[in-house]
Amino acid sequence: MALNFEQPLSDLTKRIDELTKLNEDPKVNFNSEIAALKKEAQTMRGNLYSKLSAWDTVQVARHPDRPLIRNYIKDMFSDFIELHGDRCFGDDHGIIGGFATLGGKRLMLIGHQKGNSLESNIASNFGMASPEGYRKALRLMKLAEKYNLPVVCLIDTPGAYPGMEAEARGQAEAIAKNLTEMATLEVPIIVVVTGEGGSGGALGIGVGDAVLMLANSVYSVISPEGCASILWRDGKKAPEAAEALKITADSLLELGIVDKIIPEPTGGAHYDHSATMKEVKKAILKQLEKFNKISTRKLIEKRFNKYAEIGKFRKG
Amino acid sequence: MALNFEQPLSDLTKRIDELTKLNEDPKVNFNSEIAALKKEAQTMRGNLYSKLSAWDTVQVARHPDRPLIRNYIKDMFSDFIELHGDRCFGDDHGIIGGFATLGGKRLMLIGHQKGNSLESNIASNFGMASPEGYRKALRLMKLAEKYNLPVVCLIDTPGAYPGMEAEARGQAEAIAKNLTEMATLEVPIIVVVTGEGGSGGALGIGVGDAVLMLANSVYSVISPEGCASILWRDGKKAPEAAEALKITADSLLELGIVDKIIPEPTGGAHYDHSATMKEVKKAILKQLEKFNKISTRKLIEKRFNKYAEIGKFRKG
Amino acid sequence: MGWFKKSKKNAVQSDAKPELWSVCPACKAHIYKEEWEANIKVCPECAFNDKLSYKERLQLLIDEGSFKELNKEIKPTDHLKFVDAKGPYSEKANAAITKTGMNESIITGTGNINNIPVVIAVMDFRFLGGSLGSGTGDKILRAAEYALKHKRPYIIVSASGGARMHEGIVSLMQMAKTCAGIAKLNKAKIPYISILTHPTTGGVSASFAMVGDINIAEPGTMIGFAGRRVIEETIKQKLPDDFQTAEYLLKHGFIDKIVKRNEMKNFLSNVLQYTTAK
Amino acid sequence: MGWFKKSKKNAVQSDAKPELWSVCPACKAHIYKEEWEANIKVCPECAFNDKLSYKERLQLLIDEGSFKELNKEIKPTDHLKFVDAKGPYSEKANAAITKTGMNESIITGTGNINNIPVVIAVMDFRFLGGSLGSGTGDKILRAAEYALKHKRPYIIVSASGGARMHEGIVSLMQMAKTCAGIAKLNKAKIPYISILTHPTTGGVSASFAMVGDINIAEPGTMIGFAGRRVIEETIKQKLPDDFQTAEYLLKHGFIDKIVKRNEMKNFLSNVLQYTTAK
Ligand SMILES: [Zn+2]
Ligand SMILES: [Zn+2]
Repeated sequence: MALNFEQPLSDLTKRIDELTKLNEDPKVNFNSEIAALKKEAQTMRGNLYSKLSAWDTVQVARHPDRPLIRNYIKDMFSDFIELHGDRCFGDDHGIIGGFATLGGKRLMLIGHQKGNSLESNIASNFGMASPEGYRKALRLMKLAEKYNLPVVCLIDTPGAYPGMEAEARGQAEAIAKNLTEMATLEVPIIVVVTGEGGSGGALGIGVGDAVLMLANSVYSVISPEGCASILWRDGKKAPEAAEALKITADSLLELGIVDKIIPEPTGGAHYDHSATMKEVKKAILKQLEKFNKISTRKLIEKRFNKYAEIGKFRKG
Repeated sequence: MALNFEQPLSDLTKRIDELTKLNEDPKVNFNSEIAALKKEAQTMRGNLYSKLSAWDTVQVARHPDRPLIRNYIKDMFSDFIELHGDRCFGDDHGIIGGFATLGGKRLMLIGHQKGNSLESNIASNFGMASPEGYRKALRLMKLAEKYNLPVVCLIDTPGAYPGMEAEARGQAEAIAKNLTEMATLEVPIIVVVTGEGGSGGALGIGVGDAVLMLANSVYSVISPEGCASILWRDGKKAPEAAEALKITADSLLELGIVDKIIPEPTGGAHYDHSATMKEVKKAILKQLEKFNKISTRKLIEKRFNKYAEIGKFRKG
Repeated sequence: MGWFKKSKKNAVQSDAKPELWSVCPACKAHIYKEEWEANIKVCPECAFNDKLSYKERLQLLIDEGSFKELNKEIKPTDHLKFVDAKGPYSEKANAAITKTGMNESIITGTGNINNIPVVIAVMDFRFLGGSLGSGTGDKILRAAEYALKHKRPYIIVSASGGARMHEGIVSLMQMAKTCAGIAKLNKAKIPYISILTHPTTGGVSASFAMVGDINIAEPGTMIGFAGRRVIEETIKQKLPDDFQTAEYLLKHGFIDKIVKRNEMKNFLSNVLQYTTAK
Repeated sequence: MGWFKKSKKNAVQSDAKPELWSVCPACKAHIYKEEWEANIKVCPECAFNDKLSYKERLQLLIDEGSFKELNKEIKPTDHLKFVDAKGPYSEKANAAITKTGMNESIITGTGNINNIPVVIAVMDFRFLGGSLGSGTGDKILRAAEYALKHKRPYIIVSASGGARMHEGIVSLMQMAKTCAGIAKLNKAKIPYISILTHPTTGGVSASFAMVGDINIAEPGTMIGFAGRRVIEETIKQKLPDDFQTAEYLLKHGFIDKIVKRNEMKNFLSNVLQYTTAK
């Protein structure tokens, strides 16, 4: 699937494909033309991805081929034992979790589960978690605390599910409780925004000692569309809203919300899963090593101070 | 309402009432006859209640006029602030709880809520709690722990509600979690069986540092009717089962399950609420005083040892 | 209950002298302004509890003369240099300051409730819809730290549409920041009571407002995470009338008690007897 | 799933030589005894996991030769001098001992799971329906204390109809007693894994079996607090076919994972890698 801003690149790729097909005929030889076009495509990809607008980045962050938690589980972690249920009402599929191993390091993995097909999206409610998802996440974090395992949270959600049942069963309470409990959880929490960081639904598993973002992921208090329809009274102004909300990794690093940006391959994470995961893995392991050395008391104190600093009022 | 074994007493009382009515006629004077009959009734009441069978006691424990939690709240506690909800799914009416004051002493009161009319019984599900009731109870106990308030639990239930929804929402889990958490709750827990102590549904708020029983209350692993229909294959053998199960306060004291028996007035608690409550109040305050002096570490250790001793295997 | 769905049958028609009348936002009844104020903005027709200013709220809850404000100087900060269709956020914030006489959407301070010393924070919906800006979050956290230091019970009266979009992600993070403050109080066993007033929604409902040791609401208060319209669009069905009311949340287990406005102060001091019992 | 509701269409008719056949308790299929045993009593027709004896269970889970029993001498105690229509409990208990070769409804001990040392307790339904007697509870608690002392993960395999009526209130109190043991493990951060096998009901489901750090069940296991018949009588309606199956409980959030019998040992040792990670 080609995104809007990728159109020229997509056209070029199509020509390369056509030429490659023609080239199968032994009577012709387009080798040099193909090589030239490929080079051009590579340059174009570099150019396009070097100057993405905030709204472009939203499209990349939502790309259906972008690595999802199931891809990370399959290809980046060497082991995963899924654990189900909130021990109270149900087993949400919008957030999943379990024991996982990364580079030989054992941890508790928790993350939003988006789908990449209609079927898988319906099964996981498009990555929009219900209260049971947040409560399962908290249960697993408490289990990690008991077993002294670090927690890794992968964030990728349009937001918490805005459904009647979700409200009735305490969407607000579930998120609020997680924010409170995560503040003093006695093991390191490493958060990685891998795609969409959608508001409270993201933050509900997003309080951590380090918050990392993939270069083309976004993290926002409200969707650009939602913001545009409220503040611009026109949902079509989403690109303007996206710009104004400062939701890209660069801006968030500058604002002190994000601790590190994880680079993506030219062409975006969806263009090269394996290169992406290599970087994500490296980044997580580095953080685990860093926080592993810190005493529990110090860890929680640092975490508290980190959040106390965000938006701290300064005169003038 | 007269219980079966109270029939002779009931007949006598009727005669006294009739005679008293006739006595209104100034032309007659039955004063001495009435006084004699009243004395006889008093003696008879004493005799009847001095030799209750286990099955009789079950009837007394289930008497609709027996003081219920609402009566204790109204007449024994000087203040009650009900707190609602399990912060997860609902607000059960089979178990209620809140801040309460007894003899100037502040505490967290939790108890089963039976009704004494069809309407009030339906509203509180006949004192059969749902998982939300046990979860609310646990939440309030944790709140008591935060505020360093002792917990007082009044037990009066036929058992946990055996409904489809209750099973689906984890009746077993809710009770099990309470048993586990109550074992290490860092404030004193005083349990009083005031009426029916029905199996796991009673125990779910019944783990404590002291377990007291009103003299005519019962506490059992299964209802006599249920036991009879399984082990005697005949529900009508309930009186035999009641005897065999040793469910009266005397037997339970002997077995080391109960720490103290709270005396009831002659004629049972339903015959004189105020006298009953005086005794219950005295007994609870005594226990509160006792456990108030003990350090938290010691308190939990003693509580653990108390349960470890129950049914501890001894050779021979 | 359907606070906002009642018919207007009780509405007094009052074309003349509109300055004499208040209109209930819930049932649209027209009430004599004098009666409305005397009834502390509780509708005599439908019992709806309308919004109060922070001054009215403090007057209602705090012993006269005992309130001392903390961190009054904290104002909104325009972290994003945010400009929307209506102009810059900084101008909007300044206008709110001028309009309300407040520096932020919340007032924090110390005071007594029937002689019991507390730390209290009161949100005011007039200030940018009671939205959770960084100044708001910062004041909530600082007041929590004050309560911690002085071992005083902490009370927050919420009234908010949620996060403040104009401060973007910095606003979102105030949810985590305020909850971190509450977590500290929990660890230190300092009481924290949350009072939810109309309306308490979005990011405020999903953070400090919902994690009180005791959650109290006024009758009819709208409380919820997602907006009613968004939910109806998502699930393609109409919601029940009482959806997201305090009464609905009580039934679903998230509110400890619904307390009438004129009984709130005494209720609080009663509760505080237990939180500070020794 | 409706394990116990399947039609008998797959049932092999086998009038001849009944000693050669096993009958699946769930779908009533007749399976060659040899196949049945080779398949560790998992029905090839409906995948139902039938009850195992403690010996079979230990063989399935514990490294050969590594099991060492603890507290073997603990037997039922007749606290109530209980006599029912069929006679004294003490005789019934003695008969169970003779029949099963066990002293109680549970075996406890130490052993290795793929070389990881654990403390394990295995209930056996053959002994008075796996009921929770005082001996059972005492063994569970003592094994928990052993696990605590030696800092070993604790695993309980449940299979029980619930409390043992013949021991009355003393049996009920074993629920509190065993959970007190689990509470101690929690405080000391010692792993506790609960394996629920067919059936795990009543007082056992409402105590130690349901509060594992991780609750694992075998496919088709019946798990519930109240009996199906009692519930149907109470609510006057039919229950869904899959009611109180492991699959139903997974969906409702109470089971972490359903694990097939032949994968259980490796699953456990995988999980144990995480519980003992440093
Ligand atoms: Zn009104
Ligand atoms: Zn079968």
